[in-house]
Amino acid sequence: QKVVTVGWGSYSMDAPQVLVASEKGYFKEAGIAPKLIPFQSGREGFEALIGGQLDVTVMAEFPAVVGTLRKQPFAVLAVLSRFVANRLITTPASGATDLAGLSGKKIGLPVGTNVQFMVDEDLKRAGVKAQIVNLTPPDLPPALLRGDVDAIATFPGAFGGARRILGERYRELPVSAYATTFVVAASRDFLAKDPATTAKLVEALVRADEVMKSDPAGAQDIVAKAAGKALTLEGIRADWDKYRYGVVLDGGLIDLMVREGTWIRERGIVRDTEPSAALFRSAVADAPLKSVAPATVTLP
Amino acid sequence: MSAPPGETLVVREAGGRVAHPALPALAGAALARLGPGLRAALAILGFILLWTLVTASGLVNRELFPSPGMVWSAAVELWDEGALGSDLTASLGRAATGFVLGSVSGILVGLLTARTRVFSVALTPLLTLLRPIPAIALVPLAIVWFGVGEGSKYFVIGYTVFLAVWLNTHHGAAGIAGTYIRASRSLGASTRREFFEVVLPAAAPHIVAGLRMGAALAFLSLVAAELSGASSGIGYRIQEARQFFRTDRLFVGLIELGLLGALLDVAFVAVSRRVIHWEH
Amino acid sequence: MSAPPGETLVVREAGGRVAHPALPALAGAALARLGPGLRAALAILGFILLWTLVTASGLVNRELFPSPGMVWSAAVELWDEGALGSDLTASLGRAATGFVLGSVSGILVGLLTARTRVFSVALTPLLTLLRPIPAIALVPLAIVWFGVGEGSKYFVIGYTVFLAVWLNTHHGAAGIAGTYIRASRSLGASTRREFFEVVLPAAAPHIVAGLRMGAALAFLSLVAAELSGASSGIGYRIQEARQFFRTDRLFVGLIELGLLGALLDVAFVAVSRRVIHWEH
Amino acid sequence: MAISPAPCPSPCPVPAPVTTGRVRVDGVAIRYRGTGGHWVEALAPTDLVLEPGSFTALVGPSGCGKSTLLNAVAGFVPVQAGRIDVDGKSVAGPDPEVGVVFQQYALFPWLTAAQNIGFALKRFGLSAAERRSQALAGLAEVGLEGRGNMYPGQLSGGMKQRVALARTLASRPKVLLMDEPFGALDAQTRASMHELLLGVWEAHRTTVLFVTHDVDEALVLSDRVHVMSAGPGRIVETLDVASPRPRRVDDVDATYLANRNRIMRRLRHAH
Amino acid sequence: MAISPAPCPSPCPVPAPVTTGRVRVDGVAIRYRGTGGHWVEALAPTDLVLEPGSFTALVGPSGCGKSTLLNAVAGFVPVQAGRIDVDGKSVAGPDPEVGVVFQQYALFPWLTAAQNIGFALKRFGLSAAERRSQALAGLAEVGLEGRGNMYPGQLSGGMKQRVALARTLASRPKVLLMDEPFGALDAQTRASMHELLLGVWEAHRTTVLFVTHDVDEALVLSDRVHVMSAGPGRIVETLDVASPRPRRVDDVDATYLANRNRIMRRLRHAH
Ligand SMILES: Nc1ncnc2c1ncn2[C@@H]1O[C@H](COP(=O)(O)OP(=O)(O)OP(=O)(O)O)[C@@H](O)[C@H]1O
Ligand SMILES: Nc1ncnc2c1ncn2[C@@H]1O[C@H](COP(=O)(O)OP(=O)(O)OP(=O)(O)O)[C@@H](O)[C@H]1O
Ligand SMILES: [Mg+2]
Ligand SMILES: [Mg+2]
Repeated sequence: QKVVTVGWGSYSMDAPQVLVASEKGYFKEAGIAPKLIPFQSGREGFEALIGGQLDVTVMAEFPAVVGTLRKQPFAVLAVLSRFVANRLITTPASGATDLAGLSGKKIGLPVGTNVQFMVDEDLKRAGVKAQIVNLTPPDLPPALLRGDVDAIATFPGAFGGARRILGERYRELPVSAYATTFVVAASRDFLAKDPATTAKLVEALVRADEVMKSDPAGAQDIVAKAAGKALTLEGIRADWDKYRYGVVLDGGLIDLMVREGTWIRERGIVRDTEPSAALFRSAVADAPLKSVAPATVTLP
Repeated sequence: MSAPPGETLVVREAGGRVAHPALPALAGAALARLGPGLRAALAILGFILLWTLVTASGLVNRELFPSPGMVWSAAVELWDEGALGSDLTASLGRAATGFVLGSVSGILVGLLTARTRVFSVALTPLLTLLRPIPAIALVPLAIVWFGVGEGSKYFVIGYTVFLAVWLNTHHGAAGIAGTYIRASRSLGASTRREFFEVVLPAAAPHIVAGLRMGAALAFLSLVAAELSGASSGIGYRIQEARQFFRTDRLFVGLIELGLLGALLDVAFVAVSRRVIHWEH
Repeated sequence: MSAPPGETLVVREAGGRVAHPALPALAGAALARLGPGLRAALAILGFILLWTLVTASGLVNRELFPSPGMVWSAAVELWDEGALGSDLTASLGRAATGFVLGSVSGILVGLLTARTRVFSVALTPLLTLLRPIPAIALVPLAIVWFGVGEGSKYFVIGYTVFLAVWLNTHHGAAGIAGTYIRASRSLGASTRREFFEVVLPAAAPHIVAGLRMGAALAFLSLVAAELSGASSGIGYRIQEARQFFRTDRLFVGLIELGLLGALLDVAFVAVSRRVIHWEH
Repeated sequence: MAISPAPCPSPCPVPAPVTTGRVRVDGVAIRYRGTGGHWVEALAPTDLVLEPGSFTALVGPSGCGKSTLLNAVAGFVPVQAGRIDVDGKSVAGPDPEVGVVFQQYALFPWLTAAQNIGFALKRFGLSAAERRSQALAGLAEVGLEGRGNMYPGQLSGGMKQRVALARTLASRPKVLLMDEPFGALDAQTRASMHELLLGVWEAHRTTVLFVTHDVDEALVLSDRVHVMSAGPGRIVETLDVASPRPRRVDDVDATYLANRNRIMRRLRHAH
Repeated sequence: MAISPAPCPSPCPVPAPVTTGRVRVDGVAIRYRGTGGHWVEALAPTDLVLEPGSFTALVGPSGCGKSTLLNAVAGFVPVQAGRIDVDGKSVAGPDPEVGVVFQQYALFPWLTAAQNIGFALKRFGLSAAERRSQALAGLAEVGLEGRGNMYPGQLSGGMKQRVALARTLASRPKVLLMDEPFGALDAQTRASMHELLLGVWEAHRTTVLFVTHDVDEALVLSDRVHVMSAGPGRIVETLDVASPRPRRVDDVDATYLANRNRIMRRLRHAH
């Protein structure tokens, strides 16, 4: 059994393939013993990957964009899911029923993340100016509850908690079609040293993905079991459709990375590299996925 | 340093100058007769009562400011989950390892900088610049440098412990009374004997004071260390509680930290009184 | 507490007992002749040289462990953005406000617990339990209780400052030499005069020591306070650098903290020497 | 360090008889609560009278209860039995009428020499300027002209004790209690302090109770010496010193020597 | 606290003449670097000879350079001019042949009384058991039988100084330097220490240099008294004390008194 260290967070819904493949024994069959190491955020898992502490990690696409711009030695192996139900959360007290209603108001979100990218893009599109307040995810709902901010934007996994805290005051504001794209990435070292294991790992995820499509209820049970008290089966069922699951590598990923890269560059903090499609394409290693499921690779 | 505890009171009684020797003074005299343990218990009981009253009054949102009863239930819940025990084991193990690493290096570097001018000149400015940098600011670097496992946690804890122990050891070993050194030399002790039989024990009270501070700091930096890459431990549990808005569980974590830290300190003082018996 | 700095060396030279009075001793003697400022500068230059060599050697990933040149460029970049100045203003303002709040309350509570038994009995156990709870563990509660604005930051900073100042004030005011009190009373001073003209100045050296520690802690808790709800400040900038993998900018933040903290301490010692002039 | 001149021009004027400052210690016994909770008998029932304007020394080995007795007269320590009167008024606590000079000076280090004396003057409700000028006059009396702005930390041990003496006198006590005031000074400084103290005493004529374990000091200074012994503390011998004043430490006579040998022998057997 | 008996049974046996422990101080001058960087003249060029087995006292006011001279002989302080020989060998640093007893005892508080003495015995390469028994014998010599396991913190000032004396003697010095060893003790304890010291000295017959500012102490103990004066430190008078031994503090004679008055007067004008 080959031990592979995997960076992991509260991704039960974002990347159920990992849980399903584990539970179904696909990793074991592939001769892999994944060791899940928990992190508070994808960012930290990515830091550990770069520091050589992890072989692969699960995260949203944003750290991968920054890492590519900063020329870090890693590669995206595959997209696992896309969260298509992003919303701003607000309360009746804000009086806002759409984005325009937030003009001149305060929006709390974690600065320097895909959430900020999402909100920025939407505000720009709607021609609305609002004040951004930097908050860590756990602080968002209490800040909204206290009225310190008028709306909040958060990561997919945090909607449930926000709903619980806000109770009947919980309101959602629709936002654009930005989909948080969860990927699995590997360090260049791991890729170079053990391409075969990488491919087997991706294959196990692909097999799990197929199970999720053919037997969603079974997959939901597995997720509920693995997530323990953090998620209920009902909650999982209710939110299942907010994700588009599928182990793929497609042009949409590159498009999103270019948009985010451009946005980051405009913010002026990372400006040494041109955020071109070619750059981000080079940060994706499609060989493993191509070798097990060539049809899912539709990169330009 | 402090006057014998009884004396001030005697003076006060004799002085008879207190304008209104009313409630506080009388209560004080009554309290003086209780043992210190009993007094502390009384104070804590009083505080819990106050806390209960505040939360029962409805003035505060109990989701955000839980009552003692809610906190107790959360503690029982954590106990039933087995989390309380495993958190304690994990956190104490980390704190202990970080403490040992930090204090051993702190003592060694402190003795070097105190007794050898070259090291003092080379290291003291750097260590002085490090002191205002909090452990939490080093967490990102720690993950990258020392890994996601226990390594980075030991680093973060050890770092704060090291600084405290170094500082105290340095001052202790640099400030040894000249007569001890003179006595040792004029009694024919070699440099080696001078170091092990005079410098070390003479600096020991300061080293132990540094270790005590280091033990407290190991505890204080635990939460920062467990912010990342941990799946158990009191710090992790506090983060988890925060993620799920379980303020009651968060309070359990805070109280655990307070109690453990205080107990540890009491134990440390008791042990060090035996080690540095001549100081008392 | 410490021997006059020159003396140990004299003894050593006179003793002639150092087995190998080789390089360290000679270098030490040479260094002794430089001023302390020059020595510190030399040490820091040496460290920067070492750092440059390590990063130039290619043994480390320079994105994760930037060279001094990269850090310097990042500092220039931050300066050009205007972030350096505004961060400083924001952080110093927060640290100062938290410091004032924490130290005023710390002095008041410390005087109360030291001089009135009822308060001592009621508050000391609670404060002892609070001490092992780190500021960072209170951030979630601070946000819930004081909002995401500056209030919660003042609370987090003020909390750590308070504990240090309280502890020192308490020990200082409780340990006043009995003869001062006796002298004051037998010279006919009232309780009020005794408090303001004897207890306060007699405790002042300890209070000032507490304030110094508090100032250091205000700085140390800045990063924890600015983790959330800030959009400027050194702590915020460190977080931002982390989000964008700008280790070089993160280093700028760390160095800012180190330099500012060290400078602040030097300034504090200089001022307090004047205030507590009779202690030197 | 110049020594102040002889205490009075010769021939000495006969001082007016002093009538206040009579101290009566009547069957006073004192116990302390020891560490184990049990009681330590510090002073067995003791009687003592200090005549107005007299100078009395208390000598005895360490721990025999000298300070305890003095602190009781000062009102610092409550008595378990008996009573202490000053001019017929029972002592209930510290009182500026009974001044104390401590071995460790007890000057307030945060105040200048003049401010220290000013501290004692505050109770008279003077203006700041009057306080200042009286404080400077007090300093001049103990030979410290021009030192008003110095802090205690800048003064030598002997100078500190002069300031402490001036401060205590500033509160115009009728009784002056001194607990080994010169114990921390070297022998030469001590000798000059003796001359100074006697000069000041001749001028103020307060009743003095002086604690020391230095027999020479007791003999040079006092009219009467009480020798104490420990376990529990009590007075074992009383001796009147008749040598004429002013006395000189560097020119002592045979009576002095006899007294000295007698007390020394008493002390050898007292502990 | 029992005082040890008279130093030798009477009639005293005539001690064998002592031949080692001759100290020669030849034109020794010492300066210190002051705070401002300029030099402080602590000792003007000074000559001094201590005969083998003699007991010499150095008296003088505070700051006159007594400790400086003693520390130079001990090898603690380098000399700027002149040289110091012990039995013809130049002093280059601390040496166990030249033992020192400090005012602040300098006992190691982390060692028991016996271990403190054992510290001095280590250089002889004895077994632990031999060290222990010699240490206990040393303690017995200073009247501290059965106190071997007590820590310095548990001993009174006088007992501490006895242990310190025993420790220094344990390293078998030819010269014994004592810097105000009894300055912190009360007068009664000091008197009993004098008898003890003289007894020990008669037994060991080391050369003793004894610094004090107490004239009585110097006269009771020594064969010869050097009076020092400050600014810069120098010897201003030397006086041989011929009174027969054993001397008793509580039974002094007229010669004693004459010497005492003479030194006292010298000191008054010396500072
Ligand atoms: N506050 C106290 N608590 C308990 N015991 C005390 C206290 N003060 C003094 N004693 C004890 O009372 C006895 C007499 O002490 P006191 O200080 O009066 O002696 P003294 O003659 O002044 O000694 P010294 O010459 O050392 O100053 C001693 O045994 C001492 O230990
Ligand atoms: N390490 C030192 N550095 C600078 N000056 C010193 C040092 N040691 C002593 N002195 C100065 O040298 C002079 C002589 O000091 P020394 O200690 O020898 O006097 P002393 O006669 O022993 O005084 P005391 O009776 O107070 O012990 C004093 O003026 C003192 O201030
Ligand atoms: Mg006393
Ligand atoms: Mg001296």
